[in-house]
Amino acid sequence: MRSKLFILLKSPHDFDSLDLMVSIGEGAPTAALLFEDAVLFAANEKKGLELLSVVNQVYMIKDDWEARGLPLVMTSFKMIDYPEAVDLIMEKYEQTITL
Amino acid sequence: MRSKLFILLKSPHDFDSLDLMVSIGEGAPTAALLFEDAVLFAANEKKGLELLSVVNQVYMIKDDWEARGLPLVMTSFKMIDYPEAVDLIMEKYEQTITL
Amino acid sequence: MAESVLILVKKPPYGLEDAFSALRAGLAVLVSGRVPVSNVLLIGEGTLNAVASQRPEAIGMPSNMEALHDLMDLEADVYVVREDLQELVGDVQLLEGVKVIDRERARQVIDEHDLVTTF
Amino acid sequence: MAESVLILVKKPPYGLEDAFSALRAGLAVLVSGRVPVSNVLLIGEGTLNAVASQRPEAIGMPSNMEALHDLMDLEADVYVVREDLQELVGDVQLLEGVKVIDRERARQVIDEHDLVTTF
Amino acid sequence: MNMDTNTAVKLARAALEKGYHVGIFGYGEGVTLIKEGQDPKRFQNVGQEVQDLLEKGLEVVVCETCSQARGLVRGEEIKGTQIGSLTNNLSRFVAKSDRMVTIAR
Amino acid sequence: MNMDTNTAVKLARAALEKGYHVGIFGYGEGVTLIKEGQDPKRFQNVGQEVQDLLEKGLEVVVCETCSQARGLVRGEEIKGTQIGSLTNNLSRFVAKSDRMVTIAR
Repeated sequence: MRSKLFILLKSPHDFDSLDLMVSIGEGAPTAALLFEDAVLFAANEKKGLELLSVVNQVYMIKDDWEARGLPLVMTSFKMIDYPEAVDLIMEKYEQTITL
Repeated sequence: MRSKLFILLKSPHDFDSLDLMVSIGEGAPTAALLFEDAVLFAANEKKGLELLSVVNQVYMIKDDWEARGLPLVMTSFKMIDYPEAVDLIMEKYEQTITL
Repeated sequence: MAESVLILVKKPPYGLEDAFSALRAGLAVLVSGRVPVSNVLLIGEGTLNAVASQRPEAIGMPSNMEALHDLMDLEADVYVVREDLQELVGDVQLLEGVKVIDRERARQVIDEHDLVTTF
Repeated sequence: MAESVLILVKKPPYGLEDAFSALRAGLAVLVSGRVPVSNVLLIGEGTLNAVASQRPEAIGMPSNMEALHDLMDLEADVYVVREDLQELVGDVQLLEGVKVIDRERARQVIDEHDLVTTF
Repeated sequence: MNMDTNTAVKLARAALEKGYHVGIFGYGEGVTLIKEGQDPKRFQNVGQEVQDLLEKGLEVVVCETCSQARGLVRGEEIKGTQIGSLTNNLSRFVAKSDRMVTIAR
Repeated sequence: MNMDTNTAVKLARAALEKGYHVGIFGYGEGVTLIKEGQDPKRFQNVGQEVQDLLEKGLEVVVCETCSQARGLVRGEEIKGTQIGSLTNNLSRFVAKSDRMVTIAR
């Protein structure tokens, strides 16, 4: 199985593909990379843990997170910048799937 | 309480305002008017009944429904055309709220 | 003829322009002097627009906080639904001047306005 | 260098142009002759694009059924996830030629393609 | 592009035919409604619809700030429609209206 | 307008600076990316960003059909960007790419 990086852009409230992520990711190394409104997963324990339970690692874009000014609940999410995001996409994972 | 007509455009899968509809509609005569992807509520018993349980009446635009070619499950939804939609908005209900 | 309009904001700040656009629309209606009352109700993820520590400069976006301040300067009411905010992010500091209300009061607020527009 | 692309369609037909756009993109890639394999996977509400009795002329929209037929004529595989369709609308007749698969097979289909793009 | 502009225009037509006064305010992506020369091929041509309805009394105004953000400038709009402002135009629509319908997701 | 074009352009910049070859294909609403004369006031000017990145080797092509649907025609695009087609341009990007990132909701 190819390793998979899931790209998320929607807020937890609008995100509807958790089931899909589980079934696609089964048996492969997986991570989620959060852009834009998807960083709100890091502010909500319930939603954040849900996400963390279906992928091996969660990354999020620092700028997008900081703009929203919220208390960080999911401290295990890894805060990254755009160059690091490029490394994840180009080097660390074999497939990139937007959900 | 003013009577309320809720306008829905999103598919049941994307629709996230059922709770809100309940709390806004409390104590008032209410209806939902389904346009575009919202007509998919009429094809799914679970989602359709959920919707019907929070408003007094559900209307949907006939053209939008027919385009999708699905078996009609929610036979109590009232199929209407655009002129009838205008009557609902202008005459039958006092407030129009898109959710 | 409408005497009052309520701007209902469901969208969170910054990922979409919707919330910012909503607040500018409310402000413009007030500034015009044509409609006496133009208030804002923040619900669901829309409540996050009232968080005090936003830093929109991190992503080069205009500030939704300023937009809310402008509205309140012109005596618009800005309502935030407590339960929604609590459920999303727990306790956070909000902009000074916003009115934190419960869902029951939110229902009344909606009923009090002639027109309601949603973002 | 990619030898195959999978067009993953989550959006239902007609309310948004996304599903139609997705299918046209898949077709164009095939027609170009530059990429040997360009297949389509319909999941969630995207499965409704394969329903046989659509009547897009009711709202003046181009037909997603035709777009699927064009793809299959060029030997693209069009997969539909059975469980998703069943959950949404129960038993309905689908376009001839589409491959109805389960979620486990959908997972393999995704894994088999070099690139995946989502609509 | 979602079908919201199509829906808005169909609803406007029905209301006009019943004798109501109807205004459409295009906000955000909705400003594309008035761009002249729309050619959506097999999709419905909303611009054409708008043109027809102008003769029946439809008023169409779009937000100038949103238009500028998208590079749409005065002179590119369908004749009879207007690139206007929230303060002048939206407020006038709001003040004059008995009902306001938001067609957006 | 959502912030997807901003995100796409920031990601493209980072990839270019790491020496990757990067192409952006603007599809659907994404075609607004290349409209000349974008003036989004307090929002980030994506058009300006695109212009900078063209010098660093970014290729930007948008779908002609989608552009026509929105009344955006050849000559209105930022110099160095291209109004092209799915068949000629998207297919070339797909064939040449090791990774494809969809930035859309």
